[in-house]
Amino acid sequence: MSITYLEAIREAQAKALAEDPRVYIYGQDVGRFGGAFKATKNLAEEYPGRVIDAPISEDAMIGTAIGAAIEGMRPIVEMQFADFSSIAFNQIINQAATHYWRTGVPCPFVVRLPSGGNEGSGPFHSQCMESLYSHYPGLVVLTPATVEDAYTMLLEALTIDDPVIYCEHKFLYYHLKADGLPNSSLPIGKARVARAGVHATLVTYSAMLHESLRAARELEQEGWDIEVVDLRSARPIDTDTILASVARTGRLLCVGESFPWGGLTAEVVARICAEGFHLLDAPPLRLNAKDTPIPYHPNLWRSHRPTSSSISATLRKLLRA
Amino acid sequence: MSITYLEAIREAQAKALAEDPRVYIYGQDVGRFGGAFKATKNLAEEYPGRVIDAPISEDAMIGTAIGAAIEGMRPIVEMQFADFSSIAFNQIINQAATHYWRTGVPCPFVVRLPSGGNEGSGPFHSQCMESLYSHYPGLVVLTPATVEDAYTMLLEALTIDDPVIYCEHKFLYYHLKADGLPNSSLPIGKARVARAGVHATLVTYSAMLHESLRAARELEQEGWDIEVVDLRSARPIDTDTILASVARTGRLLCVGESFPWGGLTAEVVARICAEGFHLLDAPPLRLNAKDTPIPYHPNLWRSHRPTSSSISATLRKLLRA
Amino acid sequence: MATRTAEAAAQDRTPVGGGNQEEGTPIPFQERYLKAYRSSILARQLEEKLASLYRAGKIVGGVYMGRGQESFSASLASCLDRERHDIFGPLIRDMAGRLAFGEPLLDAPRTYFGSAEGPMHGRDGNVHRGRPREGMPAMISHLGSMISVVCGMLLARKFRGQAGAVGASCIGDGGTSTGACHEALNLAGVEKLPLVLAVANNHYAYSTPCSRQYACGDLVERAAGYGFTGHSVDGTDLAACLEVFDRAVGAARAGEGPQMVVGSLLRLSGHGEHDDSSYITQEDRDAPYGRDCLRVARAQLLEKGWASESELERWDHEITDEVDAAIATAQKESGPDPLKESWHALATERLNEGFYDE
Amino acid sequence: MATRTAEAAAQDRTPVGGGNQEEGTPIPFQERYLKAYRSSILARQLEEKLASLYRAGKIVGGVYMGRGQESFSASLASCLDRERHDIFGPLIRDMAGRLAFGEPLLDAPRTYFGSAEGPMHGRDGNVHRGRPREGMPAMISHLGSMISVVCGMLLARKFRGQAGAVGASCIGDGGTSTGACHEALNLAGVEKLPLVLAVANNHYAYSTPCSRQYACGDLVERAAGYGFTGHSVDGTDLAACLEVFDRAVGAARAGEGPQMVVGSLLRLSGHGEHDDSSYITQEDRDAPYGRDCLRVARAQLLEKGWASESELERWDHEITDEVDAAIATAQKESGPDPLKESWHALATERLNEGFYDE
Ligand SMILES: Cc1ncc(C[n+]2csc(CCOP(=O)(O)OP(=O)(O)O)c2C)c(N)n1
Ligand SMILES: Cc1ncc(C[n+]2csc(CCOP(=O)(O)OP(=O)(O)O)c2C)c(N)n1
Ligand SMILES: [Mg+2]
Ligand SMILES: [Mg+2]
Repeated sequence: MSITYLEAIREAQAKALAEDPRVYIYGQDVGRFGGAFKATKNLAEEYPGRVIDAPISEDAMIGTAIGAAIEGMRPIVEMQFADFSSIAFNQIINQAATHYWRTGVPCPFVVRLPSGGNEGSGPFHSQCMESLYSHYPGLVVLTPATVEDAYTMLLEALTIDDPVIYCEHKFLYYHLKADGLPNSSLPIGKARVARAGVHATLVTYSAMLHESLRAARELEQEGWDIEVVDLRSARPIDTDTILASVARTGRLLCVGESFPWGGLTAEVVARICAEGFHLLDAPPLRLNAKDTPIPYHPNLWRSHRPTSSSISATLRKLLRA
Repeated sequence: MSITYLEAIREAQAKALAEDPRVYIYGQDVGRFGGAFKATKNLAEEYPGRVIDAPISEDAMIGTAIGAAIEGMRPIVEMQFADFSSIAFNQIINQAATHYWRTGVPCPFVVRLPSGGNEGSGPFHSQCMESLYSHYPGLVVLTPATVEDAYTMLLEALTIDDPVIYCEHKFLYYHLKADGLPNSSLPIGKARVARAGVHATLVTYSAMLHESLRAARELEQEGWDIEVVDLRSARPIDTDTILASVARTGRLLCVGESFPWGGLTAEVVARICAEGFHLLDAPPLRLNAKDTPIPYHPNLWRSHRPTSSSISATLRKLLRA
Repeated sequence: MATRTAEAAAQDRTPVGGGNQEEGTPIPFQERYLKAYRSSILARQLEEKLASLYRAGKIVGGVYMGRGQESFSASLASCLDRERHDIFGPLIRDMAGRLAFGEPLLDAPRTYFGSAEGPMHGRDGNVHRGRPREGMPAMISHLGSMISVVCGMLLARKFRGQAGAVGASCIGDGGTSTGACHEALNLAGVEKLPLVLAVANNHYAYSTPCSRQYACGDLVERAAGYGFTGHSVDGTDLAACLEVFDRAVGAARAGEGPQMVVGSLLRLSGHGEHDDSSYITQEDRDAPYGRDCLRVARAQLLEKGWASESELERWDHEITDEVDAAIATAQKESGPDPLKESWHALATERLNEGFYDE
Repeated sequence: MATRTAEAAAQDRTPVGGGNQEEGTPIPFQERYLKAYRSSILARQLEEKLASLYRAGKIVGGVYMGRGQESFSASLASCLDRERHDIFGPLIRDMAGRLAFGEPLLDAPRTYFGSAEGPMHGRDGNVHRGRPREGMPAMISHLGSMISVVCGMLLARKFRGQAGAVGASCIGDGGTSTGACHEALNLAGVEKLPLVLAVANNHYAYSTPCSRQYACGDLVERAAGYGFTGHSVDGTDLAACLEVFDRAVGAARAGEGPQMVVGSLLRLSGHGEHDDSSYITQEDRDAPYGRDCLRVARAQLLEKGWASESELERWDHEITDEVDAAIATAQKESGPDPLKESWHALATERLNEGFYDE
């Protein structure tokens, strides 16, 4: 039996609904319709009254999740696209993220953000927002890159006593397949060495993991052995795993899909430079999306985000330095 | 005649209203009342019909500024506190920031964000948001640290054909004084060496400039000569000026007041490491606010943000490395 | 703040000058009707072509249709006057209104194909297009966000002393749930702006029925709370739509403050062409608001004697040719070249940062 | 969605059981009145003490007073029942309601002083306090944002089958302009939540008069658009307030859907104690809504024969002692120790990152 990244997300929600009476799902068109991407397919029928269509009110959707969470529920909020969470930004960063610290009362819920681009999705249906939310203390930000992680991290997210921003990547929804669902996994907060190597460390996450692995295979042809680290979560960052890798390779490239100013790749580089400066044999590099909104036309879109070929080119630069 | 940072902001707005018929001011209580901090004192009387009280609708305030801007006006929007711009987040990053790139039609306006903390201001009246907005392509983000810059950069902001996030620091409003208003200044986009030194480069901006200068004076007693660079703008970052300084000193500390994950200090460190790695004699360090919301109690608040003493301590660590 | 019913509106369906009462020559009702009708047919045919190109894999992303909403949209735009600096702020399903307002026919196909010649140069696509300098703001996706932009454009006109300009903004039943919509309408009321808000209540927001979207009987009940004059209309009835928008635009222009027109109709398509809309109930399809507005308009034209069957057919054919030509032109044009892109988001060239310049 | 006027409300001002009709013993009107009155006096005296401590430099940040709004706020809270899991979501000027709902008297001074013993442990201050586990969410500053939180708390009760719980949320005239307020009210209507929204129209938002805040005649006109039952009341009249909230809370509890109560009154203080509020017009001060609600309540008490002049005075003195004791206690307590702070924002200890751990 083969299962996609999207199906894994559905299965995790089904399991959570089945096993945890505190869980419910709130989001636009998540009910009978099963969600814009079918991540909640049949769940409304299987769990009547617990998978609920929301009005187009992202601010209030998160506000109600906060209220229900502090009362002991475990809401899952689906944003129709990650990009629309900008409407809920205030509730997320000012209300949810500060709640436990201010009051001592946890505020546990999961916001699912269908993230990342596709050809023709354009500036408002393509955004990656992990760098935005990770800036704020009080949030856990997950960026699963595999079918297994999509499943186990969503389930684990529902056991965490904090608001979790779950960045699921639309580009992986249908393409990425696994043979089945795992029973165990690394805990949230731990990065994974997705590919062992000796010449450079490539730190990445989410859809970029796959572009990075492709680039590593490309470089293998040229005699280079690249270690690829899948961060799994943007908040927290597993600095130790990266440091251990850089200690082996002496070189660091960090690749992300969000905008280039600040964000996850800058944070990784700044941490490694502060804590592992003497491990580095060459200037650490970053590769992010280009510094414009995300373009609609496939030609532009393919140039805007990092791809295996731009990653390979940057790796070559890194190895040459 | 002595003039404060706050008065300089008022004077710049008065001059803009006097000289540029495209300028108007929109914000809560900015009219007869003169604004929560009196940054628009008497302007409503002096420029009738052009300094307008807004309803409590930050999203719509920015939306109307966008509409007026694309029609050729030059709105100034005052947020009552920077923190409330979270309500306008979507309009700022998705509508204003993308407008020129999407349509070819510029969208020039200035949002004034009274930023930063004070004793007792708490988590929602103290935020520094330069790191948030700078992440997004299409915005110019200014962080004036001096009375002179507060004045000239606000005036220059109104000549720029892009949306400008003008982060004015409340902590400087009354304390910081100059003898008069300057006629000329560095252009936006250029950093300024606020203090020359040889042993380390301290890159900072806004209120942290003054804590940094105090720290530099403290270290001077200990025989260290610290170069302090005032970034002036978070977007763009004047990388060249920082590189030139690091080339002289070999050491880098970047100090900012926003939250520690990602943001301006990480971006500076990542850039300097990529472009000036071999100039560095020691691991580059960062110092930011602590990784929690901003506390109310003065004791906590003083520990939360960087101060001259925590900066000095970090400098000593940097110099020892 | 009296709320007029569709019947009341239908009763005094007399040819009025509307938008143009005070200055210029009033456009006769018949002329306006024909313009709206023509734009509607043009929109219907153009979108059907785009939909089939989408199904054939020639258009990426999605195609979003205004099917069933043409009369409502086109009537609004037909009551606007670009010479008086009016503004038309469309949303997803306003192809007909865009065309009636004067959007060049090529804009839509060029934007769908991502042509470098289009108004968005391939940077943005499908319905996310506009000509902001010509009174047509370019919508972003976030529903509700465009209304305050139209308010700001009206404020600019007020500052410049361009009195008499009217700004129209469009929203759906779902979009009324957004905070952005509320803030903008409240602000328009406070500023007494000459705004006309067209609410196309097509009974669904994607798959979500109105019962999960709002709890009042009729969205027009919101008008009073914003200090708007409220109007209701049968959105499938072109004559009724024209009449009510004529009145609303005229009132806004005359300084009577903002106007809200709620049209009842049905989305006769999926949310996008990827959506089979099987959730739309038979009850909705059979309801009066489920009628195809173009069929209604055709019958009205024949009944009024403004066109014969054969003329209607001829118009259809003429429009088919126009649409085919536009699509052919746009399809031949090339997309943007990523190597020639500046990859700069700021208009102020010197402030752009070069992240990947080598 | 009939809107009741203050007069209509005043006419049938009979002692009703309100919140408690169905279960438990109905609390007699007199008892509830006295509770609301006592909480109001307590709030007034407490805030006046806090204000003078602010002026003496003993409190940092600001002090925000509910002066003039005590009766309105306390009546709402007096109609709620914590045993039935009711919720009270206060805003800036709801000290009286907080006390009536059961907030410990020490919470306010402790929070103002930043005491480590307070509910916010010095991390947040002044009105930004609550006890979320006891039905009192802790407000954030961003106006409008708390209403949906109360909605969520009500949803949780619904999921848990705690039927009959009512949630109250408070907002000012200014706060109604926020998108957050709109989205939450619309959602409450759609979910048919037992929400009671108390709109304290004190005629100003900071310095901004209602004419720059909304364009309808009365904010209660918004109720219909959300599917709420609307009520209007003279917010300076304790008896009238109690009666109308009793009705609203009872209706919400009985499953009649969300309720909106708009009270007309005046902020008899600055926005905060730093503000001399010189912009409040004489006309407003002289208007019926400009009355001091406590003076009105005192007269009502005497008139009803529920208290004598000397009893009223005795109560004042008792309350002065209570307030003095609370302030003295809180002031003696120490603030949080930055060296003992964890500086961790997450409840999940192992996921906190140590940015400055050496
Ligand atoms: C703020 C926001 N949330 C979600 C969406 C995703 N979305 C796009 S269209 C749509 C439904 C819109 O319904 P309605 O406003 O009734 O317009 P219609 O499609 O029926 O014309 C949704 C939920 C969006 N565009 N904006
Ligand atoms: C979203 C938001 N914008 C601005 C503010 C700043 N602010 C605090 S109180 C206030 C006025 C509130 O007026 P109103 O809602 O009428 O309540 P009142 O103070 O009169 O009780 C403003 C503008 C805020 N708290 N939240
Ligand atoms: Mg709809
Ligand atoms: Mg008020």
